[in-house]
Amino acid sequence: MVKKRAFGKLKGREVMVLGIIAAMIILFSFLSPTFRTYPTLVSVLDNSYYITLMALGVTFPLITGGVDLSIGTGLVSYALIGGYLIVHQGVPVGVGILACIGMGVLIGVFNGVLVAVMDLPPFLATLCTCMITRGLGPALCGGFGVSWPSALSESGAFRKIFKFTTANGTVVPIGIIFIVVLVLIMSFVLNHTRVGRYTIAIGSNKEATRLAGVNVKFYHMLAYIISGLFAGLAGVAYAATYATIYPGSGAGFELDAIGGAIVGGVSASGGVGSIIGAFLGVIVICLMKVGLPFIGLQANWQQIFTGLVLIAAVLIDVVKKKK
Amino acid sequence: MKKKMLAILLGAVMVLSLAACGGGGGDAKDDTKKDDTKKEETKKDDEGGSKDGGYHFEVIVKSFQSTYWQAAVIGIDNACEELGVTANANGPANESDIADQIQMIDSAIEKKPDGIGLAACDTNSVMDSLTKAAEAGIPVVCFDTGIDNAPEGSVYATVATDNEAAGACAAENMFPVIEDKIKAATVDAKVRIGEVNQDATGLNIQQRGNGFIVKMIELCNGVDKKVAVVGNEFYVNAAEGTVAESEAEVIIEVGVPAQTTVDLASTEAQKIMAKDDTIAIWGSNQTTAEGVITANGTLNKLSTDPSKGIIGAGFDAGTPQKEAIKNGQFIGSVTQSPLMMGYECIQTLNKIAKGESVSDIPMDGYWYDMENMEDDNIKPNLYD
Amino acid sequence: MEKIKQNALVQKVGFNRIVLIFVLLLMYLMFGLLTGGAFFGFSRIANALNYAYFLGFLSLGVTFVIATGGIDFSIGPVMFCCALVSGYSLTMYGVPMVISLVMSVLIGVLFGTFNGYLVAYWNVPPFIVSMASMNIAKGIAAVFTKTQSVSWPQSSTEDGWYRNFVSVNGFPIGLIVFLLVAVVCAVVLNQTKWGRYILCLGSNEEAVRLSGVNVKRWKMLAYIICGTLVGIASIYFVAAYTTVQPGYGDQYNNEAIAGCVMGGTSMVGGLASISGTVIGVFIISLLQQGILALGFTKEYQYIITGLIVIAAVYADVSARRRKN
Amino acid sequence: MGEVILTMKDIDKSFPGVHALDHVDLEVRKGEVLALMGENGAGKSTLMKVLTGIYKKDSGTITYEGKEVEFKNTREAQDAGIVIVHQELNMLGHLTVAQNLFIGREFKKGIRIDDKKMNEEAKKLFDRLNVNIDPKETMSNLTVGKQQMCEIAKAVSFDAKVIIFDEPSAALTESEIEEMFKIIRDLKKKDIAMVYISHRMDEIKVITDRVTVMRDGTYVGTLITEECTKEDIINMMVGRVIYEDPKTESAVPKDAPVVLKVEHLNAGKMVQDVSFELRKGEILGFSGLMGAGRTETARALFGADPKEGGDIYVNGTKVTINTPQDAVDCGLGYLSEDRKRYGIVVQKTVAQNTSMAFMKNFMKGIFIDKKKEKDVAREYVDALATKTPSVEQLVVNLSGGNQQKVVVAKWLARNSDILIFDEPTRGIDVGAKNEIYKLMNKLVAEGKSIIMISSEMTEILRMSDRIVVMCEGKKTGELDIAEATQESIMNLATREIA
Repeated sequence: MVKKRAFGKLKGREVMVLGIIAAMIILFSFLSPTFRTYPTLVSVLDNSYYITLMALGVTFPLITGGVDLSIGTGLVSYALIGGYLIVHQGVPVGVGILACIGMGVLIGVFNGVLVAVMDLPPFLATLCTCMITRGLGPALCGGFGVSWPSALSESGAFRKIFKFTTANGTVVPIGIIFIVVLVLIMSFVLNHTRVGRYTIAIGSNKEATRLAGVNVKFYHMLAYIISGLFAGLAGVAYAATYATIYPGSGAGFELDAIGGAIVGGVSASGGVGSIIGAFLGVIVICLMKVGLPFIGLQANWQQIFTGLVLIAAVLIDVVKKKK
Repeated sequence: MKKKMLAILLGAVMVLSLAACGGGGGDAKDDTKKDDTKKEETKKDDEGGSKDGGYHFEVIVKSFQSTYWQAAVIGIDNACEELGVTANANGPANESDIADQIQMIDSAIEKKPDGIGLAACDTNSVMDSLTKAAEAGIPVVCFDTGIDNAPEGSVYATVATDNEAAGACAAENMFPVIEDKIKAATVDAKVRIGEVNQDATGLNIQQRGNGFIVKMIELCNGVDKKVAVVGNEFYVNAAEGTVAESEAEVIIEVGVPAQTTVDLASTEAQKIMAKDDTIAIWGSNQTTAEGVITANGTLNKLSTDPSKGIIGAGFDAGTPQKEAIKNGQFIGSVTQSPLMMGYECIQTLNKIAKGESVSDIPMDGYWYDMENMEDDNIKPNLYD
Repeated sequence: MEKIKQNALVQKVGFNRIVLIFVLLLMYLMFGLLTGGAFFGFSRIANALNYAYFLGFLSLGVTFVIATGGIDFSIGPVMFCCALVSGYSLTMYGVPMVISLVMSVLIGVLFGTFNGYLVAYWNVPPFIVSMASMNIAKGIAAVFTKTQSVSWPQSSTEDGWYRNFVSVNGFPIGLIVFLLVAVVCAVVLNQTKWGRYILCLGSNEEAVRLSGVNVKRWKMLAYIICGTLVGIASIYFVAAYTTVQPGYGDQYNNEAIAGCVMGGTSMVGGLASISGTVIGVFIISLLQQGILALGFTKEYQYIITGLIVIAAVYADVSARRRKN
Repeated sequence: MGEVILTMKDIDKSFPGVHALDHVDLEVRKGEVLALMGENGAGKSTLMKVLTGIYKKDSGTITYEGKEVEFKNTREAQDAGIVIVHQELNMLGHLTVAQNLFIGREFKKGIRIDDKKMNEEAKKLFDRLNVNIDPKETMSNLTVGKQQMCEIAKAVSFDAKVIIFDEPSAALTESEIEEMFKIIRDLKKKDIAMVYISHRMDEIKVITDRVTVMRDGTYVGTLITEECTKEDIINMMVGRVIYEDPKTESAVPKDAPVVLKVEHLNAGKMVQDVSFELRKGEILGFSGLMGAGRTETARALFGADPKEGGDIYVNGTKVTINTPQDAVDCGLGYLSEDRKRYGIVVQKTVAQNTSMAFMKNFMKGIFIDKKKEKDVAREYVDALATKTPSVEQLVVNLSGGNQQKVVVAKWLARNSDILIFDEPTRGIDVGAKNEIYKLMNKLVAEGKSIIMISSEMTEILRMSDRIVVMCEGKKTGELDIAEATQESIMNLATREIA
């Protein structure tokens, strides 16, 4: 109880992940002097935006007991289409961004129909969508990479949503504000609105939820639409952070996001999970991505560690349940 | 009942999707034609009867991922237009999809074109396919990437950049800017030169990376400074004439991202740029160069003035790099001539088809910076 | 329709498989006509086959895992890891060819054991284990090879004999090996205790456990079988494509799982058909070849494969719903 | 007697191949509890599903409060005041009690769900029903009985005029059932009409006013509860008298060898220091209330769940049982109460299920001897009189009683001498029940020994030679059948609670 009060509304798992984050930061700072600098912090954040956004969205399907594997290839595909419209068709940047998000929602609806209406296993259905989105972007845009307008150009203002450079050259990662606001909003949605309540209910017992008179199909679908929407937002974030969108990439992004969510305590079998947890979990993954190279490990070690951390995170749950 | 359902559904979907593939695919083909081969079409109408026209070539590029290949395709189109031939370009989704590319080559051989232009993703894995092409009597011209040890009689000519020279070119142009700093370096106050290399996979990529390192070592030794190479083990082992890290005055650090994506490349770049003794950094291809630019978005350390920050340089072109040079983040970059390579590839194929003798065409890597970007011999190669 | 289904022969072969074969032939015919006959040649088939074997082995392997109600989508990267680690040992450390080949398979077995152990003995969800071992496989491969690609010996070299596994002078040895392995898999799945337990525990694990069966062992076995086949797949991959690069391999997961599911193996476990998987794989690779022959880029193949698998799964799901 | 609130007339409903309801009538009055009885498959649940809009009727009329109605889904029925309390608990384990109560009709403040108000309302509701449950507790932390109370409270909270209880007592302890009856009596006073579906004759006599009996999808008749006997009702349900008297003395000789001895078995809170003996040819009844730890004892004994301590002797030799595998090797067999989850593999054939526990015996080299498998399965199908078209039938297509027989066959094929029957007749209709009883008697006559866990007092008294009674994880007594009565068992079963 004392612990509960000390950390306000955070749950045990979230406190634990916070602890891990702190430990990692201390360890990395101790081992690498260059790590404990302001720019590194910014770059961890930079790397985390699109993954966090994906994680916020994919938490909903995960809580319903499903999964959305299409977000990784999806976000690249949406960003490609948005960029294509801006660069090659000359539409205003705002419209391009909307197109990017809109495509995400559209694929979300598609996933939702497959899973909620047609009753396909979510894993397989979204695996198929993953393939489809992988082909879709390049197919629509002629297969070439696209560079969204750069920060310095006139129409590149959208990049400043995430990063603002002051006159004296200091970089302000205002994207984090944007992310925190979204985390709070989605946390509210999950815990205090019908959408969230029914998402948890579906993950807990879909049939019972249906018998309670809830329009299960709609809310089940909505979980995937939310996931798609955030994949679209992640597409914008990715385009804003990195120079060029390359078709054919993106496979594997979803694993960072899903892995982060799971490290943060979202259950792979549904019903359990928090947005804050997912967010913190993603930070762990990103710290590893950015931090491990700093302490002198080759980039590839990061993958091995990510795998091990993921198993460790789940094993904690398994062992706890055994007790 | 169950099975009936299955039968009907599966059958229907197959038919539908194939129809969609036919129809939708048709649209897409139209699109690509509009983009890539429109001129070729009109040209054919005009000079359809010309004697040396009418050949058809298959071209297989590494992928359509980067705009580099877009430029190559333009070059191919230009040549087609001039010669009144047709060419069909295809490539895998990703430069790493070796397997897909081989299937494409075999598929191209099946079509029995008058020649094949090939930019191989991997030089070793295409050997069997090249043998098949030779057996089928289809001439192959390699462009962008040369293939050593190609089977006898398969590759007629190579139109490729000398990657080692191109890498060295970057080192040569970078060195004068940081020369003073290197001269001032001591064992206790080392200076660090970073190189972010695309994965140490393809031979040409290794050559390029090594070309830079070898040249840089040579230049540093020229001013009596000892060099150590650290980072990716492949390059560390490949480097000659180096000393242990503790004895060196100059350190060349090579970072290789786990995959060639911008996000991973930028992490590698950040790692190097965050170090206080880093004086210069080079990205060895379009993706890694963009990784350096992305990293700078956070660190803001790049400058054209060695006293103010880190000297940056890149490779290939693309909008982000061109802008980085224009606004003083990069001192310059090395471009190959994808456009010319594509053009020369078709020219060569055409000559072979006509029975003329051909020879290898080495292409240069050009150093470009703010001054010469608009020059006539440079500008066409600086694709977006 | 009912009459056809009552036919003894049809019942024996299985109606679903007949439908699949029909679909396969239909597609072949269609591609043939669309390409103006260019698709019909023998060399085209031989080509398609050479490139299909590795996918076939992956699919066979993952069939066992899916039969237990699990999933393994680390198979692609693990296959690359096998080929990279053993190939690097071969080219850099001079390990003899035979040992390298054995190593490939062993590494596959090792990953299978690792996955199976975590899934069976620690109850970690298969989905998570796949994600983890996918990362680990990529990481190990890259660390071991120092992020270099590895090219296996050409057929002309002394060590090139391993390519005979695929074909000798155009004679498709690979096909024979693949079908043999498929037959062995089918026998294991349907005629032995292993397969019986794997299928039963996919259907109702707890009931099997309470029958006094060591379910953990059999569950792990399914993953080990999968790992073994992934190891074999890696040999067929390099024999067809020579070079492997670290950091990749994901794309083959989808294709392998697609082939398996299309063949009628149910994602909820307990139902699996090896012959279905074999036909499923042929459909997938025919699609791949056909789309290439029509001159379309890879993207269209992704899209169409995705749609077709959705249709196949929907047929399966709706048929089962009807039954209940 | 109140006025008629709901009339169903001439309700007809067919599924492919089954005429589920054949012109059934039903009449419910305000302020009464109407028992709806019938064997499994008689059409009780189907009728209720037609009423609440889960199924669409083929013909017939439903008149509710004087108007003809047809509900499209449960939601519409709920809104009109007809609510079902389901047999399977429809709880959402991850949500709190209050969130469960108001799922689908949350109180809102703008777009925000007003959890505070929901908790208050839930508290009020529980106070009114006199139950003590914290609305903020997570549902999965409640006992099954408490969860059932929540279901009832939820039904009440709809301002229901008609509440249908579908086997509500199946999972409740005696005291919880008593508590539930109190609520039902309260509701009666408020003029609410209730339909009570149950197999338990005793409850029917206690709580209901009238009994409507169905058989094979048809309406048989309606009786006034007070005026009829159990036998009357059973006769209407099955069309023949099958009620049997309790066993009066043990059939096992006093000197029969002890085949299983369990000493000081411990496994968590539910199994504390349990010791007992089982003799050859004996049926040892395990009685107690729901949650007394009987199933847990059996599972711990069988190695299905980990145990903390205790010695087990089979035929006088001490054995170690850590996994079901060990248990099976010692000759034990376990027939779970939840067949579908723990007993059979429904998607496999009768033959495959029969051979499952003893594959070793069905091998020819490394291959399965499918012929032998089928032959053996056929033997047991005949011996146990399992009704199945063939041994290659998928078990999913068999009825509950026949599925149970397949599980028995599995253990017999394994030569298991000690069989643990956990609630052997749960969910099995009266006719099939008798067959299972006959089978058990036949097995012990052949020298097998049986441990039978049962919550039905009549079953315990009818079948057992000796009775072990448990309460809250402890063995509270052991009775010989000669001295056992309902009262003496109940005394022991509630000993710890007082």
